[in-house]
Amino acid sequence: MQALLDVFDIYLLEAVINGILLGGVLALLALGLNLIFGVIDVTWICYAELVMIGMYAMYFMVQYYGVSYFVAAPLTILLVALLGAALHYLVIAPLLTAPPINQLLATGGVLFVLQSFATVAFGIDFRNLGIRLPVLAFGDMNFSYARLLSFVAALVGMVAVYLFMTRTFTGTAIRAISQDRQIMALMGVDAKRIYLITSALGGALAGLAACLLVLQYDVHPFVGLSFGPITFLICVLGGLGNFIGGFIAAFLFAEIISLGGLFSDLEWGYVLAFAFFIVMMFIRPAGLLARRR
Amino acid sequence: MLELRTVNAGYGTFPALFDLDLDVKAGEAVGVIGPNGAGKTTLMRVISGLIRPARGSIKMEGVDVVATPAHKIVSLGIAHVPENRRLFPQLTVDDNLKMGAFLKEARDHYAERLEVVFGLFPRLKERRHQMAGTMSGGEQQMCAIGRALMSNPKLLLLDEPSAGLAPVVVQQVFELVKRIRASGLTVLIVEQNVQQVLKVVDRAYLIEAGTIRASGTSAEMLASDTVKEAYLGV
Amino acid sequence: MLEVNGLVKRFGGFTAVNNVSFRVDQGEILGLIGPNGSGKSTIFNMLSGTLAPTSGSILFAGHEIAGLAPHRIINRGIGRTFQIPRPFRRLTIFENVALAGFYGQGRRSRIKAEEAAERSLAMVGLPTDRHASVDGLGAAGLKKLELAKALATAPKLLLADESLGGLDEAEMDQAADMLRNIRDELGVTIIWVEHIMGVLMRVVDRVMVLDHGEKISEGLPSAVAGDPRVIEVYLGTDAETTQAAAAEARRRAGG
Amino acid sequence: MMGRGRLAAWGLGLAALAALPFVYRDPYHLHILVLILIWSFAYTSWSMMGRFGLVSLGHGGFMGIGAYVTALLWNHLGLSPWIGIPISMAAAGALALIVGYPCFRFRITGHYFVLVTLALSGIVLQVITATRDYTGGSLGYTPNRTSGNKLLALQFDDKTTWYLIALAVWLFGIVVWHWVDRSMARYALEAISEDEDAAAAAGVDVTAEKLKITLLSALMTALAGAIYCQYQMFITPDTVSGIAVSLQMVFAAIVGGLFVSLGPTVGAIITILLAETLRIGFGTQAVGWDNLVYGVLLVLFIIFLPKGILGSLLDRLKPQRKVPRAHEQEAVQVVRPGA
Repeated sequence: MQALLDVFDIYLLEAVINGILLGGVLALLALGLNLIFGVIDVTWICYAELVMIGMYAMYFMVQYYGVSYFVAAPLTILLVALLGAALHYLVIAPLLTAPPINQLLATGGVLFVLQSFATVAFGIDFRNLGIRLPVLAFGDMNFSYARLLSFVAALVGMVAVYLFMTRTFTGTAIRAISQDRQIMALMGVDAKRIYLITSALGGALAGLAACLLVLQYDVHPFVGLSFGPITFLICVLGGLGNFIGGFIAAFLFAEIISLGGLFSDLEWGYVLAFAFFIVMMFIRPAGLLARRR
Repeated sequence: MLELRTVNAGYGTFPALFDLDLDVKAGEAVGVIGPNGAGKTTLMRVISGLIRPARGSIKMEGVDVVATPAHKIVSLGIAHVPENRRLFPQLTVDDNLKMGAFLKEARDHYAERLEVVFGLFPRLKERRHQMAGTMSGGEQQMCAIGRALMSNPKLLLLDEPSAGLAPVVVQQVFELVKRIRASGLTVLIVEQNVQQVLKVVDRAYLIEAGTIRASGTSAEMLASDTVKEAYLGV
Repeated sequence: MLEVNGLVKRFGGFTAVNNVSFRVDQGEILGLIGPNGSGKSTIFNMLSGTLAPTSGSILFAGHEIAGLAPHRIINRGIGRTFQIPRPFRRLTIFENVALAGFYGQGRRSRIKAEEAAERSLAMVGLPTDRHASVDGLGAAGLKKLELAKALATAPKLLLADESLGGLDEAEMDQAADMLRNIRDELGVTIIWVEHIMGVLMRVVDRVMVLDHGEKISEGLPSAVAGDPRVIEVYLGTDAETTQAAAAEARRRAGG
Repeated sequence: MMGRGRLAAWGLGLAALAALPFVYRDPYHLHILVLILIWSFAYTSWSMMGRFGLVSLGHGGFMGIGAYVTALLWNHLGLSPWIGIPISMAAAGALALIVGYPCFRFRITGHYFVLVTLALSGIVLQVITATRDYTGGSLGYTPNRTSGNKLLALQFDDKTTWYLIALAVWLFGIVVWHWVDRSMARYALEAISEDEDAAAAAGVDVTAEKLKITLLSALMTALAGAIYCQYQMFITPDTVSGIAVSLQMVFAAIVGGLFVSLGPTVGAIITILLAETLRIGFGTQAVGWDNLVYGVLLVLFIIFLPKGILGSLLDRLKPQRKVPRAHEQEAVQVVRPGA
């Protein structure tokens, strides 16, 4: 009996820690979405699909052309950043004066395009890098290096964004524009340029997430569907555009998914997370960190 | 320096300014007074490009302001301190000032300008790492003016600097305006607080329901019945 | 008919309305004035249910209505207009008003709603043509539409928010007459927020002045215009000139 | 509202449509027609709320529930679809209310609403996949063939029967659309979609009105899912649920035109014919190509033709009606003076 309890506790602890590790990547994704929403006031429904394209880029560079992982990663980040900028330039910019819903739906169209592009170009097979990182045994618990590495890299990525946002004029403008869009012109800021930079930055974050997720998951055209919805829930719960709220919500959801997955399949973890989300909407309708009126 | 001719402007189908003429000469301090909703704030917004006039011309030192993209108007030397200060509440004082120096030219002289602003408002230097939204109303007004001065403007537009402030602070704010005047800057100031503003400006316009009702030197305006009527309706 | 006691509204740490009490009697037109940010709109929003008060009570016809949802308050007989007209552009003028007649009166009848719409449109002088589009209306027309919408809800109390903004002088007088007609002919009690003092002072029975969320003066228009505290709020804080202006205002009001 | 001439045109058109399978019996073409009718009904159901700015991406979820609950009840409990369909509709309706109530009550609109509903259809997909022991997961699911009463099992081998059923269901959708269009509820919902505060100030119970139309739309969408399942006798999570299906609904409704009753039908005709053409044109390689074209078209439509093909066409035909719709209104930034 005692032995059983011990084992259970160990698994629980392992799940908790895995949850934290998962939270890092989710927080990265939430940060990218929040950044774009906060600045441009538009949500990229196809955000997870940008990640998927990034994962394919990694797969082909590393697996097909034999490029080193650490060379491929920055190239992928750059590629997805360009993709983000292109998305803004081609789809969002022409719709800037249109109702926000139209912008949102247009990115839904892009989701279709990216998914089917991947299907056409790469087929529906599941592919992986073929890199099998060792597993770290700690007591009776096992953690994959892939997850640890992802967690650390995600943190580094977020710190880099933080430094950019606080140290540079452009970064300061990005933070300012989400607080008061209307007076930016008085500061001499060309909002359109900031939008483009932010889109590239959001894309870069998706690119970084792609480099990390490809270590843990197989890539296929619909892989975005397995973490896209959860990212949206995180952002809504944390308050769209609220970086800190998104950060906290990411870890909250990661724990729920990880612990839910402990007792059943991972999918049930998602269901649990959604149920939790609905309950939270009743308790804190304006988002996790919002002050109650 | 600044010249407005038959300016008409509004919000959507909602007109706020009718055929408005206004001049500001270099070195002057000009006041615009008038009751709430008269169109004073609209006037400021039209000059700084936040809204575009439906008709009429605006020239800054001969340059066509209407044809200049909104974000480039600052580089013509016009800095606008908006109504209600409109600081970025969740940025520090430093970051707010940094935004004021976003322009390429200003960025190059960032350190110098910071010195100038801190020289004018030593209090800001003490508070430089504080979130702008957490400061008192008077300090926020200092920060808003400081932010506008960071771009090294020739013309400062002040929109209701005393609005929402306690009477003691209002006195301080007008002291600030005097200090700015003394530094040689041209100022166009919109105010409801007629008595106070007429003490710091050379000339003033009375604007009511979107049109100029009267104009004259401060002394003339102080004595004017039209002004009192516009405010009290008796 | 309306009795407000100790009304308070805080947003975070900011107190927008601080302990305001007042009453409005049947058939009265009460003017509500004060500088920008003095809390006029916040009071309106609480009376109409758009905002829930932090504390305090609002008794309407003897019933507590503080914190009720807007549609319930409308159904009890408090109609409102908005400062900036908020027409529904995807509906015709007639549909705009019929909508208010249908949902605003509590009893749901399409026929009655359409009758109410015709009456209200006629009252404010807008065409009762069923296909006329909102887009053809200018500033004055939109203001009238606001008023017609509010009237179609068959209000006992009308909250009129700056009915004069954006109008020229002739239109202002017309709008003021209209408000008075609504009171005289329909017996509707009115609370009127306005910036254009000249017109307001001529029409209202009583004035209440707000500053920084507090009531600073209340009474007959002539008395309020002479109140030194009101003059201070409107003209500035210089003591000597304030006194002079007050004396001047009293003299004029008396004469 | 409806002129005598238009009524006659509708009557004539319907009679022709009903007579069609007795004159023309090509099974493949009838199959395409049935698909078009069922999907038209689904798209019409979506547009009932979509036209009022309530852009839901959760309808894939409702459709999936309609299809899977009906089939599961039949296979596991032997419950006839005649009972199973109402139950599945009730389930979808309940879910719509559970998600809709907090959204509407707490003013979750625009982006937030889209994202929440998007997550909803994502989660329904996950659940269908997760319960693979019952639903067959992503491999798909087949209702058991009946050996007894076909009417009771709602299973017919005959395409003509299905065509008539689909036609009736489609017509039902169009009738409901017109019924809403002519009701006071339309005024209220148009008003809500423009300005919730002003609508409330006109006495509209915003939350209740939104919930009503959401419930109606979800119930109809679940019905579409169930009918689709009974007709195809094979469903997979990807074809009846999930984000892709939700987006497909939005796309078709937009392509056809959101604001006219036949818009979603036109959208269904265009999208299904396009998909079939591409499928035949590319053969087995078609996988993905049709969606690729869909996606590109969707983006182009939103940018250049936000009123859809039918909507724009009708606009051109009768230029006197120039009431701008929300999706084409210029976003005028209303800066309130003195606020």
